[in-house]
Amino acid sequence: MLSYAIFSGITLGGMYALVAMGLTLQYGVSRIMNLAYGELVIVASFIAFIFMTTLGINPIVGLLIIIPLSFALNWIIYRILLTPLVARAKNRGMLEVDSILATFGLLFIVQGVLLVWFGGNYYSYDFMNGAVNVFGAAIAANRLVALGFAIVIGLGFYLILTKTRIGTALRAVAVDPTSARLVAIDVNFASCFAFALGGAMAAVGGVLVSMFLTFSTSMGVVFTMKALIVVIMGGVGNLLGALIAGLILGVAESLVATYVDPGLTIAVTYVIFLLVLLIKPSGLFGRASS
Amino acid sequence: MQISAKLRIATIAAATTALMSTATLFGANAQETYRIGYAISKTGPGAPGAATSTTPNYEMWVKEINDAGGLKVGGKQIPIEVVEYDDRSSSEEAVRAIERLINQDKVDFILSPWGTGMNLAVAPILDRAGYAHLAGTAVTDKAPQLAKRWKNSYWLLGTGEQYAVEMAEFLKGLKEAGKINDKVAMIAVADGFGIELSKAGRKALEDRDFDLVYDKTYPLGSQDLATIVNEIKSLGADTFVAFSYPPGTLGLTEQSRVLGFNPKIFYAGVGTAFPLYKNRFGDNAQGVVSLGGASEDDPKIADYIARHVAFADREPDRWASIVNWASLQSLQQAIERAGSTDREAINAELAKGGFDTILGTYKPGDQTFWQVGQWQDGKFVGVAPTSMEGAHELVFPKPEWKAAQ
Amino acid sequence: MSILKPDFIKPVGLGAVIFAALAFLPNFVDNYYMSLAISVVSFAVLATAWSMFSGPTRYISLATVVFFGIGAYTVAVLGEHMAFPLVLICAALAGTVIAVLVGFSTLRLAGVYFVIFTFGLTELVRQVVSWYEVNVTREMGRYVFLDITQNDIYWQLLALFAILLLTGFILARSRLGFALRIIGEDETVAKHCGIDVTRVKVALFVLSAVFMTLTGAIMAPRWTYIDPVIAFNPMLSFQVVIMALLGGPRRLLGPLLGVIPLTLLFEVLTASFPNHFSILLGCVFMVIVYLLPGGVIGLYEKYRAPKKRTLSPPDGNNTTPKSEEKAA
Amino acid sequence: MTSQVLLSIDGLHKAFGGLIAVNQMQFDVHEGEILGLLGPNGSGKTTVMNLISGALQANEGKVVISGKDITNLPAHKISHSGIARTFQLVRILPDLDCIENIEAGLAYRNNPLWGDDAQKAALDLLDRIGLAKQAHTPAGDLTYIDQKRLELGRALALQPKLLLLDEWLAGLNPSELQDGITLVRKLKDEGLTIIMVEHVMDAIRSLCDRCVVMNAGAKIADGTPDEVLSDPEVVRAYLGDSHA
Repeated sequence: MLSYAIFSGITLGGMYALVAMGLTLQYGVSRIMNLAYGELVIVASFIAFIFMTTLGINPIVGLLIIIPLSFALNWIIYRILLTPLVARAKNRGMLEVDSILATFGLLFIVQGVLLVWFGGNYYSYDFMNGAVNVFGAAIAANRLVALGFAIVIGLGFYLILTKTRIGTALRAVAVDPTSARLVAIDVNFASCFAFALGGAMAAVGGVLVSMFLTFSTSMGVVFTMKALIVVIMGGVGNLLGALIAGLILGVAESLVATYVDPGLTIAVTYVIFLLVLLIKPSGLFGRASS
Repeated sequence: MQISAKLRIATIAAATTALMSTATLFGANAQETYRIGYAISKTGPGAPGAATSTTPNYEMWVKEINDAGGLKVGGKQIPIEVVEYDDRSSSEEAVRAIERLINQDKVDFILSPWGTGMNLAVAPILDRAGYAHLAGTAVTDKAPQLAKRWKNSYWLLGTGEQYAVEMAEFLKGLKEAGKINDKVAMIAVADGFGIELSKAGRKALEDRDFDLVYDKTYPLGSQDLATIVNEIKSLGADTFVAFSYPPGTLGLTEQSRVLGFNPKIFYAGVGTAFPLYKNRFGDNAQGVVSLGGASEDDPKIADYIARHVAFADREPDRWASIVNWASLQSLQQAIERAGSTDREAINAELAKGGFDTILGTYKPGDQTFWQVGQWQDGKFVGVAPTSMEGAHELVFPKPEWKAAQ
Repeated sequence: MSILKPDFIKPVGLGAVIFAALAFLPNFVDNYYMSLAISVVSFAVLATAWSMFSGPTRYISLATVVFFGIGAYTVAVLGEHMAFPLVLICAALAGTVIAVLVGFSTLRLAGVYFVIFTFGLTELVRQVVSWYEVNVTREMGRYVFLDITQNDIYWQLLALFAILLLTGFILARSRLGFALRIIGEDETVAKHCGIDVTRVKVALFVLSAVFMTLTGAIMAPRWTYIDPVIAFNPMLSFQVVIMALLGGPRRLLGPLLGVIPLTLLFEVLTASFPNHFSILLGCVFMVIVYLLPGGVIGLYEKYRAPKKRTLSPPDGNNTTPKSEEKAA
Repeated sequence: MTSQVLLSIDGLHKAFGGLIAVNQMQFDVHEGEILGLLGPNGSGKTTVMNLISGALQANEGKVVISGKDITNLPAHKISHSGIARTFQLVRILPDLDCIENIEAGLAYRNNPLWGDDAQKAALDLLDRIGLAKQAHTPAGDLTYIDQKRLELGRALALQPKLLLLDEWLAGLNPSELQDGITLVRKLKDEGLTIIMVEHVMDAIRSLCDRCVVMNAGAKIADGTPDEVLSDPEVVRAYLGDSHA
């Protein structure tokens, strides 16, 4: 029972991390508090649904199309919608408030468009639902795939960010855009790149999640909230932190469901989150704020 | 600061003019139409439910009547005109939208919103303004009292208790026939619906000497219920009852299949009777039990389903949609029987009942529909009350899950 | 402070006359306009109460609906067991207790962390209330059958708004209000001037929360049925923030200037474009953010962290305290 | 130095992460004296001021004023025990006018003033620091020196026993500096005890009764201005080893 609870918690946590990692880039590097993030996740879910049901393209293969597509879309969003805000913001706080308001508007637009196209109904499809036996626990294959993606993206980008030139540039922008500019880093480009990359990650999350969750046009905000919690808990801009925070939440939920009361699973998420905020506001792996 | 103050005033002015123009647009028109209004959750948490059980039926009903030339009222044919709003799944919006329909749009009849909360929020207003209220998607234990409190209100889906009792009674029969053991594992979504049903179910099952080996709730919106299923699997219950909502219903089914949890009776909640369920699980839906049901052998029902598919490009759900459709048929006949668009006269006709609908001879509020249904060969058929005409034999035990791709 | 000064009597008297006139509104308009009026007044109370705390301190709280929901729930639980005024008192007490707890634990968080904390708090409270109802009372949806008419609700809200404005008016002239302004300007200076910053903030947080709680309590009978999803709808918090920010949270009557146009605009959009409401609402938001920098951004400039104040000359469009007082 | 000890600091220690900013500081301040706190940039002077005034919490050590232990009390309580300060980067309340800036100091002290009394007291004080004419000007619109005056005025409004001036004379032109020195001397004559962090040597020589010199967080000299300024270790600290 315990090993099952932990393992299913890990797959659950992998999903949380997967959905959150894009936001941690968007917020951490580009400093855009993107409230429309969950809608972007859902858009990818719907695209995967169409691929699967009408075009007969398997969603994993579909990623090859969806990733560049969402990267481009997010690039455009940043260039057109967010650059003016970045340009006029005098400081980080102002950009935060501005981006909250602007992406809040974007949230409604995306949701409204989805609603016109897909209606309010629930959607779900069947893909890779076969059970896989892992250490004696039966887990759906699609969830393992999501977990795998989460780990690969989390570790992979952690390495890219820490070991490569562009990674160093992105981190420099995350820490201090003004100084980054002084050492000849193109901050605008880096921010835009990070935002688009985050958007592409969101799309990956959306595609994978759509394989095992029932979704509807109004569910985006659920993902935004989960992602926010994971991002803040893991430390803003820290992909590895997001991965670990996601796993912690997943395992905690799973353990509470097994040993305490499944009715408290969501409550426990928020309790852990609020405790982390109170004890270490910069997150488990965040830099202490000055 | 100066500029922005001016802009603000301009915004207010623009808003006010726009408001007044819409008011006149809808307020002053006198041509012969029967004006039907409704405010329903097009966005927010209630949207998926409304889009499944309610909105397509409303739209299809209006279209079919107008295609036929309109309502036949006293020798004339009056087309229906629709005023619709989005209550955004908020009680406050629903209240205001209904007030708008009554006072601004002055509609002739108001169709019900989706969900228990919304229907209760608008009920007193409809009652005060003298509108009948055919609450098509509210399950509440107070249904009988509510019908008395607001005399033109009809609580079409009845109480949670009736579903729970009917299910318990049905299970009792199986237990007495020695087909299932006395162990039942029950979970419910932590929402008004889930709690009412589980409360009634708990009592009904215990009264019939069942042993509730698992009795917990899960939070609204949660879809990851694998740990619950895994725990229940080890408890040796032949019967699994979930008073769940659609995302949870699908999640539970999926995770039961993955974990190979295959109780003899697998009862899942709202969403099971949705076409989505069949599309999603295909053959694996076979044998799954839930609330609702449809006499799909009945040509009227079969015809309704076919028309619904043609109109909305998907099947109706086999529970609320059917009841909703019967109530809409009743409304049409009530208007035509009254021979006028006079609200009082129509309300009086509605109260008399005796309408010819897909549920047979029907009076709004009648609970003469299936309380327990089961997926059998791609159809969600009624199995209880067993006394009802056309009751199917239960497919028992539930067949083994088939492996997914 | 002398209550009898003319600069006190005049605005208060004028306000009293306006409110007395507004109380006769139900005699002139139909139920629809009354429900619209209720919407305007309830948001006016919420946005003004929100600004009372968040305006000077620059804390953007998304916990509005926590208190609003607690008020609504108190009515659902106690409504049929005691007289309505007593229920309101209980609601205010419940709001106070929660606000004190939340205030002392969270007000040391700054910036976006506070925003997200209050956001999370809404969800937590909703989950805890759900769990409590499910496991302890076994009564999830609650019915509120009270003989309170729409007009009663309007009058109560109007009275609440009047009390709130009066409170705000007096506050602006009190030591407490002055302390809050100093904190808003520079928290470090405030501390070194002998102000117990935490206590002042908590006091204001509680005061603002009590008004939010009462709004929820007054509105509850309107819905007949209350469950946690209805009572704790996070959209409400966002709406309040947007309205207050648009109007101007640092003046007593500022939020009202955001509430009236936005409520009417939402109403027009809902009424005219039921199927495209979301898209249009989104566009309106964008327009506000991009095209009204004078109205919105000018205000946000004040939301920057007070600690970062440097010697640079103050922005020309900052309103002076004098004009703020005149606005009251 | 026969007068009583007003403030006594003992074993004060403060580290930021691995960096020790203040290391076992110890000194006394006597009633009515002006103590200069000197040292090169980054030697921990401002940190000491912040520890005394409660802006920072010490890791170890004691701060005692008039026999009362105020170590690590919150800033507003320290303010109530009779310590007022100005800041290295001047901190006025820019959107408030001058009267209100002073009232900020009057309204929350031990025997607070409010309403007409506060107004009157604020005007008196503005007059005393030479800002009477700007009473209704927003503080943000003042010139740099006037902002510094105003900040001092606010500190004085608190009726402190001990005044902490953190580079209050820095950045003034020669004539402003003379005005500033005169003002501080007047305060001393009125019986106020002052600790001043300062780099302006003229001011130190003409104002300070005694100086404490810090380097790398520790005290390296304590004595009259002339004594400490000729101390070889002080010279080394300021100018580096080669000049010793």
